[in-house]
Amino acid sequence: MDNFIRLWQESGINQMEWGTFTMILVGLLLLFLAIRKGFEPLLLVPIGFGCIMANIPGAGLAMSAAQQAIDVGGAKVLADLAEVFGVAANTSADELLKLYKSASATELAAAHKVALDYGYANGMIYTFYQVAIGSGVAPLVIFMGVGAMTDFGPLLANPKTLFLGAAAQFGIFATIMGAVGLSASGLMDFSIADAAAIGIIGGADGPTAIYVSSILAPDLLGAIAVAAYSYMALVPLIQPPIMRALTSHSERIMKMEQLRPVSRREKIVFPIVLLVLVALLLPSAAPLLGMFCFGNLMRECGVVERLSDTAQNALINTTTIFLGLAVGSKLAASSFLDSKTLGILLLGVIAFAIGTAMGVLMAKFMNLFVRHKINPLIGSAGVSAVPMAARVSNKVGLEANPQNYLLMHAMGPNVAGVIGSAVAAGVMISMVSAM
Amino acid sequence: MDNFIRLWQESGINQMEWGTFTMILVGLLLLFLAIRKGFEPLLLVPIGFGCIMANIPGAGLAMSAAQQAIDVGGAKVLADLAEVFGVAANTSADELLKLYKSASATELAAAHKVALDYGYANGMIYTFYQVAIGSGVAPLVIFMGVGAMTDFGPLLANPKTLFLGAAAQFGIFATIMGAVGLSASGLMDFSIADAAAIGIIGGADGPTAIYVSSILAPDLLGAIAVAAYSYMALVPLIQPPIMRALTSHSERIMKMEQLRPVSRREKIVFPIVLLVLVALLLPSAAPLLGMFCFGNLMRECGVVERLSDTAQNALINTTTIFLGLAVGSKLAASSFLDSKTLGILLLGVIAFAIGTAMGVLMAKFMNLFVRHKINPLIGSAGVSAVPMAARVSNKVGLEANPQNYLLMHAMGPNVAGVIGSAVAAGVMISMVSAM
Amino acid sequence: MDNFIRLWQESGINQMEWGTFTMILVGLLLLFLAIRKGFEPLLLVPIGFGCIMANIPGAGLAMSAAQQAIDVGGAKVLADLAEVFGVAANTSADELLKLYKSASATELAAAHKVALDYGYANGMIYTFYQVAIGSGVAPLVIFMGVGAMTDFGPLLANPKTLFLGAAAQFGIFATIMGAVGLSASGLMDFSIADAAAIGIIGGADGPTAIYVSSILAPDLLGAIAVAAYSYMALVPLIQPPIMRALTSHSERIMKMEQLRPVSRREKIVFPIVLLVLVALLLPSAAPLLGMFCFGNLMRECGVVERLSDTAQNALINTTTIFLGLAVGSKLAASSFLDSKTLGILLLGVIAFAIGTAMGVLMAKFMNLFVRHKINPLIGSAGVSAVPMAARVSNKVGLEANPQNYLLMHAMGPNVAGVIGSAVAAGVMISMVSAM
Amino acid sequence: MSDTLIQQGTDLMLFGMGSVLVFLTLLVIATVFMSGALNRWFPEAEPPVERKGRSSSASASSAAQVDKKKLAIIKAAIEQHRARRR
Amino acid sequence: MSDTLIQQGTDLMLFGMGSVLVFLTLLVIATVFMSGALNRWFPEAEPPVERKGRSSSASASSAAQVDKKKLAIIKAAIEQHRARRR
Amino acid sequence: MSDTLIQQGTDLMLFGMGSVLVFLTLLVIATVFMSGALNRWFPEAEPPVERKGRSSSASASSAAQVDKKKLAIIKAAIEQHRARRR
Ligand code: NA
Ligand code: NA
Ligand code: NA
Repeated sequence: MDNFIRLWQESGINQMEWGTFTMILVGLLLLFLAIRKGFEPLLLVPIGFGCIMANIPGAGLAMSAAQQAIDVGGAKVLADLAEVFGVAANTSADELLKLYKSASATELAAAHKVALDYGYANGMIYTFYQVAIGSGVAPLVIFMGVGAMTDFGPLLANPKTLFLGAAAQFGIFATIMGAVGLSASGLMDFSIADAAAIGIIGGADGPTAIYVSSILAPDLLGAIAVAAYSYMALVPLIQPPIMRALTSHSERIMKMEQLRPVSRREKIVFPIVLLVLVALLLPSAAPLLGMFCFGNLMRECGVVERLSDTAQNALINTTTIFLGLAVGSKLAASSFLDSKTLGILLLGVIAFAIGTAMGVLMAKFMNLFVRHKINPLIGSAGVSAVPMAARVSNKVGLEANPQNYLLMHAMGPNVAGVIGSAVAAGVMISMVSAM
Repeated sequence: MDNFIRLWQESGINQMEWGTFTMILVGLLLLFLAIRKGFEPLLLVPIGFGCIMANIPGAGLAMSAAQQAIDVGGAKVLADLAEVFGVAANTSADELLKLYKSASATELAAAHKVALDYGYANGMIYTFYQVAIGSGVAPLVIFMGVGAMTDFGPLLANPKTLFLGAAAQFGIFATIMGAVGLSASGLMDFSIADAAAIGIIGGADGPTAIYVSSILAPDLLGAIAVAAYSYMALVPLIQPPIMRALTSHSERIMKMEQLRPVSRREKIVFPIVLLVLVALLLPSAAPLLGMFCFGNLMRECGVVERLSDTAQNALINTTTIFLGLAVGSKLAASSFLDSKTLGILLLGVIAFAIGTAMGVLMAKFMNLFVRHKINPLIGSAGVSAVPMAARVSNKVGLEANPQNYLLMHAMGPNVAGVIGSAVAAGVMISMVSAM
Repeated sequence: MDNFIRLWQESGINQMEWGTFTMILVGLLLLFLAIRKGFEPLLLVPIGFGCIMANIPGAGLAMSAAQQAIDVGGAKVLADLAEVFGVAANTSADELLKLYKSASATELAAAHKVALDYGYANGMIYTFYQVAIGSGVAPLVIFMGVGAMTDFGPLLANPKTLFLGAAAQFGIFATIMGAVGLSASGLMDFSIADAAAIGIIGGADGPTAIYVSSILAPDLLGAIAVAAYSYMALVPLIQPPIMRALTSHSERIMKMEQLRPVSRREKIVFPIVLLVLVALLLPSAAPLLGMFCFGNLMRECGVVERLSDTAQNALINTTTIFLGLAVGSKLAASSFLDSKTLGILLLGVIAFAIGTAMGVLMAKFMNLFVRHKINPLIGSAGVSAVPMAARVSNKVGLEANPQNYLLMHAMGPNVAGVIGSAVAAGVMISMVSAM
Repeated sequence: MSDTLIQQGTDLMLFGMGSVLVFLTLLVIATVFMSGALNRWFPEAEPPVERKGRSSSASASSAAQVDKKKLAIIKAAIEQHRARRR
Repeated sequence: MSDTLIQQGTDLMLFGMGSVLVFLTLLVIATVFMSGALNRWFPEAEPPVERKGRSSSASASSAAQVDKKKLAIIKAAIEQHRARRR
Repeated sequence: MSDTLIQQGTDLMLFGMGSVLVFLTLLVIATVFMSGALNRWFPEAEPPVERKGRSSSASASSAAQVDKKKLAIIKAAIEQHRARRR
């Protein structure tokens, strides 16, 4: 009988709290959006599933061994852990958890050993998080794969579209000001690192957002990743009204010159030029842009097809699976069900909107100077969200003029936006670390 | 001349002991069974090869750095290690090895550092074991791949076959009693954790068996994995006599109704329902069933084909290679050449036999109540051993009635058996940990 | 304004030193050789790119957390690190770096924790190096893949070609003497471990060279890997003059008997025989040859096609990417721009030349005894450099006699050379460790 | 000790097997309920066919009578194609 | 504190956006220069076609008019071929 | 020291090269013995053909005369098929 009581006590229903239950519903919602509505399914299916698994009460899949020891350990375990943190033996579990979260590396290692000795082990998804995101490797490997899938041809044919990709990054920085403002006005409580991590949602680039927030604001990573991927999926809803509001019909029907053919050599040399420029000017962006250029060079150089194929397939897929599950581990009730998440969701959509607007306005501004005019509709593609934003440019263009195919033209600012947000990420990580 | 003497002293022949030699023969036997007799070659080829490599005398491939230091280190090394364990400097190597095996996490870390300082390094297969099995990740990743290869259609068309999968798990629990009985009668010396790990052989599911024994009885892991995979390969020999003995000819020729078509939506929602049920009721089974459901959802949801493909191919194959080699590392003479192994082999076949019998009997029992009768031959498929057991049901059915194709019907209990043994595994891990 | 000054101070141009700049040029040169000249691109593209990334000033991608803390940390950080190493708090960064490089495992772990507490993290490529090469795993996994791609048929049809593979390894040992001589004469300063690692270049086998030098001389790994792969690419230039000089026209036009067909069983049993021989006689070669045989057995046994496919594709490609980048991390200015590198490049080409010559001479020597004469041109293939050296044999043969196809005959010594250098690697690691 | 061990084994058997049965019974109920609910309230408009990504298997069976010789030629072609790609 | 935070945010915005613009401007210059240099001094002899490894896509489009029935048969054959290989 | 170093190098050369020669000689012996034993006591019934998993290559060569145009069409079809699957 004792056994049944224990099994029941241990069962999910009994341990379920309101927050946990809500997070499981959030996970189901993410799965619904991904599967039924087609919201960036490659990431949101693993994230949604990881969210549910991380919130299974009593399973502790997203907890470290030490966290589990604190969570379910008896008085003796807690006393040993308290000794590690240098506090009284009867310190409460809640208090120990706080100490654990602010502990030094030495204390963490010691607490881990105590937990191991009592038979606790790191939860599965916690392990995935440490290996994939904590080490910083998974977003970089995905960026390498993205590089191996990216064709810089349209950008090389029309390099001035890089300016559109630059302008659209203003969404990132405006959002930082928004977050700082919310914080200054006392509505929310974001640090400058939090604000920078939230801003990167405006980069409209999943791996960049995960990379930056894993460094600057790991607690917000779950909400930021969900916001970034969700809004990327919503680009076809968010962008068109802004694009129409800022352009006249005559601008929208403008046809662009056909792109010149780009030679294979240009495509090979471009990632090297970009890497050298990064090396000379912006070392803080080197991990992201280095891996991106490396993937692209493997693609274009033509002599390592098998490496390029693996980077585009088995390797990026494997990494995506574990990255997604690991992101799910940051969707715990305690951090997600917070007013901050609302702020993140609100600021995220503003970031997308401002980025879109600035891209369009920059195109109009450039048209004051350049000879070969740019259809302002391709400016919105500068937010990245590859290839969705470019398709939106194309679609809105076709609405105005059924003969006006803008897709290839929009691919230029689209990939420029990836470079732009990686640059912004590097600058922010470097500046915030020094603040 | 000294050099030749040293090389000779170091060579395998000189260091070879009787046990090591026997284990190399065991490895060769496993390779023979796998390659020539087709015994589950995907696992037994790596396991057999890993067994030979782990037993190469003097190479220490399956040893940690500290074990090697203890094994071949001079007096100074041993004295330093003795200090770590808090014993006298002249403690013998054998004594230190015992202390090492029961050491705390802190002592292990310190011993590792001492060994590193003396230039010892973890053996290759030891590393594979730690990364693949010690972390618990490899069996889970394989389970994810198995989920991505599993079609729940036949089960959804006839959900009551889940009972067959449940009944067949009695093989697990009866075997636990057998192991406990052997222990109580003084013939063997199994702890309750050992008994549970041995029982799981009856689950007829490789990754589940490895996962459970890596947690409950790592020392028996090698023998348990070998027994599990060998008996899964022997299912066509073990099951038919039992099936024939427990059924009449008229039962065997019974035709079953054709399965109804199952909609895509049912297939998508089923893994989510299963996950939620696990979350609510059985958090201890969450890692295994969670990854299984995740793999299956990736397969069925239709929007992440590339992730599903990778999970079914590159990822599961890579994991299988390292898992197999790692299992081989637990086939060391000291633990395998023990009367316990005989017990495990004996209990394993009993587990399969009881599971088969209970599946068949449950089908006959259910026929007392249900309208659409079940051919009892598909009950035996409830042990899992996918897809071998289902094929055996089909074959025995065809013997009795050449028009009676039971394969699809048997796939239902077959995959139900996978769920059933994962549930049993979760319950056992949770109960034994608390004992 | 401060921000701009800081960004500028942090930027690459400002921090660039002469050596770093040179190394970036070296990386670009490697990329040029790989892409434009086809020098072993699968390895040299990642190595070249890794070289550039590792030398980006201020990014610290190839540095551990502690190295970065020493490099850029303030007085407080340095004082804390000094405490770890047990020196005065005002010890200079240069001094600390030296202490770090010779620190014990315990000190390293403590320094790492201090660095983490100050917010430093391991650089990306440093992480790749630790995981891929520091653990020893990547070269072994590549060796497994190479085994899975190797057809031992020609070798089995004519086993005496193994002697050619043995003779060509004299290049390795002669080079050791050369390195020792340079050192004894005071021109360079190589330890015996350095000499052995340099000698292995003569093995003409990339993963073996990386494996050996990661164990014996990690500081020289970059130069050794670059030399090994470059000279493998230069085999068509290095070998023919030597081959022509040592053979007469009548020898070169000699036709060899057609190879007998080799049965599938022989191919299956051969890797097992080789493994057993290694196990009995040469445990120190067990990691390399074990994984090689394992890959080959997976290929030949015919029952694990899917594992073999993964070993030959996704797995080896993934490993190659990270191995290459990781090798790049050892191309830092401080270690590469050293007279030792010149010595390594010089000794490397000598090693190839001597290996080639010894292979040819051994063939001529064997012809004094054997009935079925051997065309001495296939002797040069014994250096390995698979399959380039075999193709060179074929080409030089065709020059002398347009009907004389030696390719299949040369594949025998070619793969024998792989075995030979792995054996030499094992012997050297074992002997040097004991010296 | 051996008494306790047998006790523990019995506990494990009874409560373990019980849990398996209870859990799978609940799963049967949940599955039946799910299938009923989906087929009633969210029936698939089209008849339940294989999903898009695999629709080719349908055409495969419909074209199963592709004659063997043609198939051999195509296989050869595929192999050549692959060989060249490497 | 909140004053400082706004100050920090402003700094981040101004210098961050500035860096992005400056960097991408330099990239435009470098790209234009690179393309000019390559096309002038190292023009590709052949017209810029797709590289070898993908040339098959060219033949794909040229043969796009392969009739649908033939395609169905071939697809079926491929599926059979694959299914057998498993 | 330099004396010792040369001594060490000489040792390494002599014993290293010796080991390589001895090991490979034993391998020659073992291989010859193995091949003899297998071909004598366990001859393969069938002539040594390629193994099953790759038998398709046999049909590939036998059908090597598939005309080029047909191959181009098939390749195009395969590409279309793949493109659609994505
Ligand atoms: Na962007
Ligand atoms: Na089962
Ligand atoms: Na060699």
